[in-house]
Amino acid sequence: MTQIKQLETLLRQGKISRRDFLKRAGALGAAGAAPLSMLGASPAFAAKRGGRLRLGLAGGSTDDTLDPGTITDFFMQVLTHAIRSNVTEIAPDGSLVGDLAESWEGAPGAKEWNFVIRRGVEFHNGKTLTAADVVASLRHHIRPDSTSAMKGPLEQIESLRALSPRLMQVKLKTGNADFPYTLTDYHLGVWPEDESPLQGTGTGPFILGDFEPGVRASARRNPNYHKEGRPFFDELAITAIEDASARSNALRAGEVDAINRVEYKTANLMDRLPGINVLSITGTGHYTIPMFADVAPFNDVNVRRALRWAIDREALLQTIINGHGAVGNDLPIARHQPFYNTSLEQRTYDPDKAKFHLKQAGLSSLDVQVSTADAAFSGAVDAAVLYKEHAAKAGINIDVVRESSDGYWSNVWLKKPWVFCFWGGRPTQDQMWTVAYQKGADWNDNHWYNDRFQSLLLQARAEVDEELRREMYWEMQELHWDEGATIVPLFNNFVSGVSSKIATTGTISGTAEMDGYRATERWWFA
Amino acid sequence: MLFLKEFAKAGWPAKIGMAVILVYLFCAIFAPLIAPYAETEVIITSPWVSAEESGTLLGLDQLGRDLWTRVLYGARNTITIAIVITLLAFFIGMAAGFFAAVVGGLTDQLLSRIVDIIMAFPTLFFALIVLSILGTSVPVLIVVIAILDSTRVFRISRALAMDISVMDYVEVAKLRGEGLWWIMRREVLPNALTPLIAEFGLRFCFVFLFISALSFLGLGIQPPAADWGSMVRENAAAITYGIMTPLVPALAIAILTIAVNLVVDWFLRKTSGLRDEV
Amino acid sequence: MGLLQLVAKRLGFGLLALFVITVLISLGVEVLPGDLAQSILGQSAAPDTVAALRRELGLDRPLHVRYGEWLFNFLQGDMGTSLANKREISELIGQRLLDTLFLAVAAAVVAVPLALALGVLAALYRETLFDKTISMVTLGFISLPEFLIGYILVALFAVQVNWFPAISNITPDMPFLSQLYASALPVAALTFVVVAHMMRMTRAAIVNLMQSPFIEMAQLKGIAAARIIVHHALPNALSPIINVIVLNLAYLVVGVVVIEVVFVYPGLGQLMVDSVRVRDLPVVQACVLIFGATYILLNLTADILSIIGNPRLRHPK
Amino acid sequence: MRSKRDVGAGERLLTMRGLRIDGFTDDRWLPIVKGVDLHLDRGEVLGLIGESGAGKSTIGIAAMGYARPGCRISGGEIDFDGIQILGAAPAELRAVRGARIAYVAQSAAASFNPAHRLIDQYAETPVQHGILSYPEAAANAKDIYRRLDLPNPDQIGFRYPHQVSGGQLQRAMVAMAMSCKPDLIVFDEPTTALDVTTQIEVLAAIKDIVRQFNTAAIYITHDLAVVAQLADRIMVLRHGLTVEEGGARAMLAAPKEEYTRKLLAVRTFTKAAADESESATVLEVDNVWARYGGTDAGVNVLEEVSLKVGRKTTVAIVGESGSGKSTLARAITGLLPPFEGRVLFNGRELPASCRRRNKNLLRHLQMIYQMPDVALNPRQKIRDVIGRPLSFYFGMHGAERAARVRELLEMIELSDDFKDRYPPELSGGQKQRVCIARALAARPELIICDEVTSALDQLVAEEILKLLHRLQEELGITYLFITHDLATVKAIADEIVVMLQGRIVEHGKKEEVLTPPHHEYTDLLLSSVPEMDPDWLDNLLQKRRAA
Repeated sequence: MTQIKQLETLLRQGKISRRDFLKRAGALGAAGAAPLSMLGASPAFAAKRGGRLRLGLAGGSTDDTLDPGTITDFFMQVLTHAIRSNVTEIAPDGSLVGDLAESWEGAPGAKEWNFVIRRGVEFHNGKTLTAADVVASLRHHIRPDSTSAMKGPLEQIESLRALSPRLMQVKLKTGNADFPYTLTDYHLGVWPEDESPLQGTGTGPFILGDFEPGVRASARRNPNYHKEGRPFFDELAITAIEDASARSNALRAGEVDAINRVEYKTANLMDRLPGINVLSITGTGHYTIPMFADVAPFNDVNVRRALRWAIDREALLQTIINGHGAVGNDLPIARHQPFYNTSLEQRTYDPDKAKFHLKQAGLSSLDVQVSTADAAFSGAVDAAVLYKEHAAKAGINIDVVRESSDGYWSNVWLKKPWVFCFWGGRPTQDQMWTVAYQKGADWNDNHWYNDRFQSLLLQARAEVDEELRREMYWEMQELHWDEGATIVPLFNNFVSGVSSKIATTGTISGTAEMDGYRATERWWFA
Repeated sequence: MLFLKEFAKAGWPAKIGMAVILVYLFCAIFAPLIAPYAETEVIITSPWVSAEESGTLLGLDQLGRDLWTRVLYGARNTITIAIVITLLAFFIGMAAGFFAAVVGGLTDQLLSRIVDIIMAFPTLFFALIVLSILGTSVPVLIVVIAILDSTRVFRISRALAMDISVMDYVEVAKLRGEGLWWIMRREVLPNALTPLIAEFGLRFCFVFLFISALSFLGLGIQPPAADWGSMVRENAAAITYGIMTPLVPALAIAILTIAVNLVVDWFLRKTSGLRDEV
Repeated sequence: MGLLQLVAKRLGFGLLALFVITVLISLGVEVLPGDLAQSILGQSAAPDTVAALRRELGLDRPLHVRYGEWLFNFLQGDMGTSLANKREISELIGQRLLDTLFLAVAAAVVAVPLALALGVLAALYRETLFDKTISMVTLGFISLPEFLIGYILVALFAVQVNWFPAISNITPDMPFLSQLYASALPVAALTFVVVAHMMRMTRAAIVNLMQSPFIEMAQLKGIAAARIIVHHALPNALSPIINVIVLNLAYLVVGVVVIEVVFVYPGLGQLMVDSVRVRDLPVVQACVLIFGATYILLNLTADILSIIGNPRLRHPK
Repeated sequence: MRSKRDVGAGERLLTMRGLRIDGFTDDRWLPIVKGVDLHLDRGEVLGLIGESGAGKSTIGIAAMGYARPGCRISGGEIDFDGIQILGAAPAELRAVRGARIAYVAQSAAASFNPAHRLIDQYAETPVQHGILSYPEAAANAKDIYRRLDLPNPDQIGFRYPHQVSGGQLQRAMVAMAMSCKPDLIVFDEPTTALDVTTQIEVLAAIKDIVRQFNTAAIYITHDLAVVAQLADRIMVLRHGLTVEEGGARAMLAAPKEEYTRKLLAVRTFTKAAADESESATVLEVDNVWARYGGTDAGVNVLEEVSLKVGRKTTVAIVGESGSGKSTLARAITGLLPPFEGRVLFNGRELPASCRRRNKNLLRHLQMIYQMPDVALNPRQKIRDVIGRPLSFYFGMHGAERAARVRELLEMIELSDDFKDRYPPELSGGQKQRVCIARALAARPELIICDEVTSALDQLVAEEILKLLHRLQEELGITYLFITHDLATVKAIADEIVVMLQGRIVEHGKKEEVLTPPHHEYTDLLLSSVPEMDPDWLDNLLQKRRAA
C-alpha cells in the first residue's frame, strides 16, 4: 500500500503521467482500491453539471428485459443502476454505505437485520419511497415461482417485513454478518410496489426514456435524486455495441464517451491515443480451472498440488490478458477484498515442486484431460494450450479437449471433471465461498468438501467480531491454498476506454466495471 | 505431361497465377520446414510487435506469435480444409445434380425442391444452428460448409447435366441399356468437367471467406490452429490502430483467389475454344 | 396465363417450403444444447429457478404441442410474443425489418446501377487493361472478408477523417437524410461486397452473347460497339443478370449480420443471432420466415422479370 | 440473261487480291484462305461454292473487313469502290457495313436479335447510319416486305423474330439487308437450313430483289444446284484456294477441273432395285399414335402410322421438318412410347418403353443420328466408343475386344490408328463412320438412320451412302432411313414412305412413288428439289404461277 501512496505523490507532483500511474498501480494489483485522485479532478474541484453521457457497452442483447431478476450482462447492469437504487451500495473505496437505507443494524448473531429507509426519497413517478416498496422488490426474487437469479442467494431470508414506512426488518434462517453486502447486488434495485418492474420506474439518478433491447437506451436526469448534486450529466444514452472493434471505433470517432470491455490485446494501443484514457482496474473477476476433488486422479491432494505448481501464471498474465490483471494465488478472493490472507506464499511456476508432489502421489507422470472453450473466457483455449506446454515440463501430459462454445455452461461446466471457467467474483468472502465452494451449493464446481473448511464457512458467516472473522477467513484461505481443488491462475482487469473529456471523483470502484456500474452518477464532463 | 505442354503456351497472367499457386502449395506442404518458429510459439508476450522490433519478417500477431509462421501454417490448414470442403461439396452436389438431371421427373423435382429449401435458409443461420448443435470441430465445419456449398454445385451440375443428357450420345447409351451410374460417370461427368473445374476454383476461394465469417460469429476453426479466415478476424481489431497485420492473411486469401482465377480463366478459354478477339 | 400459373405454383411451393423450414427450425432449436430458460438466467442460475422459468415459458410441454400451438396462432396472423422479453414479435421485428430493408434498398440503389455500368463498360472494353484491372480489383474485393472491409472503411472515413459516423445507430425518429448519412459506411461496405459479383456476371453474360450470330449481324450492320453492347447484347443477357442481382438483393436482406455487428446497425440479423443464442424459438421462427420468404419472393420476382424480359415468353406466337 | 441488265454493268465494284486469312487452332495461326483473287462488277452475282472448310464464308465476310473471332485477315488487298477495306479505320468500316455492303446470314432465327421487333431491326441500319429517319425507314420496310411477298406486309414488321416462320424470317432478313439499298449483299448459305419447299420461296425472293435493285451479290453455298439459279459467275473453292472460276452456264455445262466435275456428279449413286422376292418382315409398326407431353395434354405428332419393313430392305421415310418422321423413330426405339398402337419386331410385340426392353431386344435395334458431333461422346476414345457395345452386349474384353474393334474399323474403312483418337479430332464423315461402326458392333438386325447424311458435305454423304449399302449387302442389315433429302431417297431406298403432319400420305416401292402420278404433296416435294439447270427456278415459278 505504501507503494501506491508513493505513486500517488509522484502523480500529484507531475513526475509521472496518469497512465503510468494507472499502469504501475495496476501492476501492484491494487489499482482497484487505489484512490485515483488525478484522473480528471479530485473532489476538491467541484464536479460540473451538464452534458449527455454516451456509453457504448458490450453485454446487451435483444432479449434483455427490465425485470431485474433476469439481468445477466453489462448493458442492463449499468442501466438498472442508472434508473434504480439499491438498499446498500459499495462505495468506490470498497466500504459499504447506505443507498436507500440511511442506516442498518444487525442483531446479535447476525440473524436479524433492521434497515432504516432514507427519508423523502421519491420515485420518478412522484411516489414517495417506503419500506413496503423495498420489501415488495425483494419479494419479487424470492416468491415460489420466481425466475430471478437471486432466488438462491436470498433463500437465507426467513421473513421480510416493513415494520413502518421507514423501517424494514429482515430475519435470516442463519446468521450472516455480510447480509447488507448481499443487498448491493445489481439484481436488487427497488421499484414501486404497485408497478411492474418492466415499467422501469425507480429512484435512480436517471429517468428512463426509450429502451430498445440490444440496441439502445436513453434517460434524462432525475432532478429529485436523493444524492445531493447528483447525477452530473443531464442526459444518458447507452448504445449496445457487441463488437469490440466497433466499440473502440465509436470511442475513437467521438461517437461515444466511454466503452467497456476493451480487448486486452488492444488496450495498450488505445492507451497511446490522444484524447482517450484507459481504465484498467483489478476487480473480483478471476479465471479458474476447477477439478472434481472426488474424481480420480484429482481425489489425490498431491495431484492437485502438482497441477497447481505446474502452471506459469506470469506467462498467462502476459499472453492471455496482455498484463491487464494480476496473477492469482489459487484463491477466488482478490487482494483488495476484506480479509484477504496476505501471509500466504504466492504460488509460482515450479516444475520441480510439481514433480515432487507427483512423486508423493506415487506417480512419475500423469495423463489428464481438461475441457476448454472460449466461452469460459476469451483466450481460454490459448490458455489451456499454454498450460499444456508448462505442465509438460513437470511430466504432466494434459490433453486439451476443445468443447463447443455454445452450450459450454450447460454441457461442460459442472459436468466434466476438469474444465476452464470464469467467475465474476463476489464482494464478500462469504458470498464467494458460499456460491461455489460450500458443500451442496448448486454451482460447486470442485467438489472439495474439507470438513474444517465447511464448518469455518458457517461459523464466519454468523460471526460479528471482525478480528475473529479475519482469523477464520485466513484459515479457510490457507486450507484452500494448500488442499483445494480449484486453480486460480489469474485475476483479470476491467478495461474501459474513456474519453479525456470525462472526469471522475478520483476513486474508481473495483467491484465492477465502469466504477461499479455507477459511472452514470459518479462521473462528469470536465 | 500434356497439361504441362499446353500450359507452356498459356499467356503470362495464367503463368503468374500458376506460379503463385505453386508457391502456396509449397508453403502449405513444407510449412514446418520453412517456418522460423513453431505454430503456436509465443515470441514476445505483447500484441502486434512490429517486424523491426521483433526481428521477424512480418511482425507478430495479437498473441505475440510470429505472423510469417502463422501465415505459413495457415496456408497448410486453410488450403487443406478448403480443398477437402470443396471436394466434398462437389462430390455431393455433382452426384445429386447429375442424378436429378439424368433421372428427371419426380426425383428431379424432389431433389431440386430440397435444395431450394436449404438455399432459402440464411446460410450463416444454418451454419449457426448446426455448428451449435454439433460443435465447431474441424470435421463438423467441413461437413456443414460442404453441404451449404453443395447446393450451388447441385444447381450448376444439374443444369450442365440437363444440357448433356439431351445429347444423342446419352440417348445412345440409354438405348443400349446402360445403367444410371455408368451414364452419370462415363457420359455426363467427362463433359461437365470443364465448367465444374472452373467453378471449383471459385468455390474453393469462397470457403476461406465463409470460415472467416463464421469465425466472426465465434464459430470458426478453434484456436490455436492457424487459419487465414480466423487470423483475419483475430487481428482485425488492429486495423483501426494503423497496424497492417490483419491485411497479411487477407492478402494471402486475395492473392490466392486472383491467382486461381487467372488459371481458371486460361483453362476455360483453352477448353471452351473461346478466344480473345483480335 | 402461363405467368399467373407459374406464380401460383411457385407461391404454393414457397409456402410449403416455409412450412418445412419452420418444422426444421423447431427441431433444430430443440436439439440445440441448453434452452431459453437457461440462457435467460445465465451461468449463475439455480436449477429450480430454471425449472420455474421453463414452466412459466411453457417449455416443459412437448415440442409438437408447442409447434402446433405456434402454427395455429401464426396462421391466424398472430406471430406470438418473444419468450425472452415478452414483447410482441410483430412489434419487436417491425422496426428492425424496416431498418434492414432500408439498408438493403440503400445499398441496392448504389450497387446495382454501379455494377451494371461497370459490367457493361468491362464488356465493351473487354480484354483491355481497363477490363483486366476491374476484374482484378473486384476479385480482390470479393476475397476480402466483409468485416474487414467494414473495419477499413471505419478506420479511414470515421476515425482518420471524421466524415461519416463509425456506428450507424439509426433510430426511427431520425429524418430520412440523417438515416442515410448514418448508414453511409455500411452501405459502402455492402456495395463493395455485392458489386463485384453482379458486375462480373453482367460482363460474363454480355461477353457470352458476343459470339452470337445476331451480334455478328449487328456488327456487320455497322452498328457502333457501345450500341451493340447496350442495345443488342444487354437485353438478351437480362435473365442471368437479373438472377444474380436478385441473389445479391436477397443477400442484402438476409446475409448482412456481420455488417450489422460491425456498424452496430439495428437490423434483423443481429436479432436472429441473439434469438438463436438464447433459443427464443418464436423469434427465430419469425426471422427465418421473413428471410425465407424474402428469398423465395425475390427468386419469384427474378423469374417473373426474366419472363417479362424475354420476348419469346412475353409475346407468345 | 444477266446481259439484259444494263445499269452499271461492267463497272468494277469489288476487287480482292491475294487475300489470306488465318484461323487460330491449337495455339497456332493456320491459313484458312491462302491467297484468293476475286472481283465483282456492279449488279453482278457471284456464286462462291465449295465444301465446308473451303473458306467461302470467311472470304464473303472479309469483303466487309470483318473476320470472325479466332480468325484474322493476314494479307492481300480488298478494294471496294475505291475504299481500301483492309487497314480502314473502324469508323470508316462501320460506314461501309450495313450501308453499302449488307450481309444475309445462314440462320435468320439466330441472326435476328430476339429482343427487338423486326421493323426496328430493319430501321436500325439506315437510322444509325444517318441515312433515313425512323418513319421513313419504317415506310420503306413495309414496301420491301411487300415486294418480298411477305404476308401482311404492313403488320409483320411489328412481330418479334420468334413469331415468324423460318422462311418468312429469312425473307425478312433479305429485306433488312436491302434497308440501305446497298451496292453489295453477301448471302451466306441463306437457304441451307430450310426445307425444300420453303427454299424455293426464299430463292425466288432473293432473285427478285437483287434484280429489282440491281444489287451486286456474293452468294455462298455448298449446293451447286442452288447457285446455278442465281449466279452470273461461279467460283469453286477448296481448302482456301480457287479451283475454278467462270460463267455459271459455261461451268455447269463443261467443268474444267476434276473437283468441279465431282461436285456436279454427286447425285449419281443409285442402289440397284431390290430383288422382287417378298422378304420376311423384320419390323412392323401397327397403328401407332404418339404425342409429347403426356397422354392428356399435347398435340398428336403421330397419327395412325402403320408400316412394315422387310428384311435386308431399305425403307425411306420422307417428310419436311415437323412431319413426324423423327418422332416415328423415337416411337419405334421406345424413347417416346406411343400411347396407342404396337411395334412388332420379328413378329413379337416390343414393350413400348425402351426401359422395359431387355438387352437382346435393344441390341437388335440400333440407331445412327443426324449429327455425329453430338452422337459421339467427345471425351471417349474411338476404341471405347466402339468397344463399349462389345463388352456390354457380348462381354468381350482385352485382346478379343481389341481385335473386334480393329475389324469394325476396317469395315468402315478407317485405319487402325483411329482407335486412340477422340471424336473432335475426326472429320464429319469419319465421325459418322464411327457411329456406323458402333451400331454394327451390336450386330443389329435393324438400323434406324435418322438423317445420317444431311449434316455432311455432298461428296462425303455419298461415300457414307455407299458404305451403308455395301454393309447391307455384306451383312444383310435392314435400314429404316429417315430423311428430308429426296436425292438420298432416290439413291438408297427400296421403299418410300412420305409423311406429312404426322400421317403417312404415300407409301410404296421407290419406282412407284417416284413415277407419276404422285400424291399432291409428294409432287410438291419432288418438284422443289433444285436442279442443275440455271433456268429451273424461273421455269418452276412460271409453271406454279400458271397453275
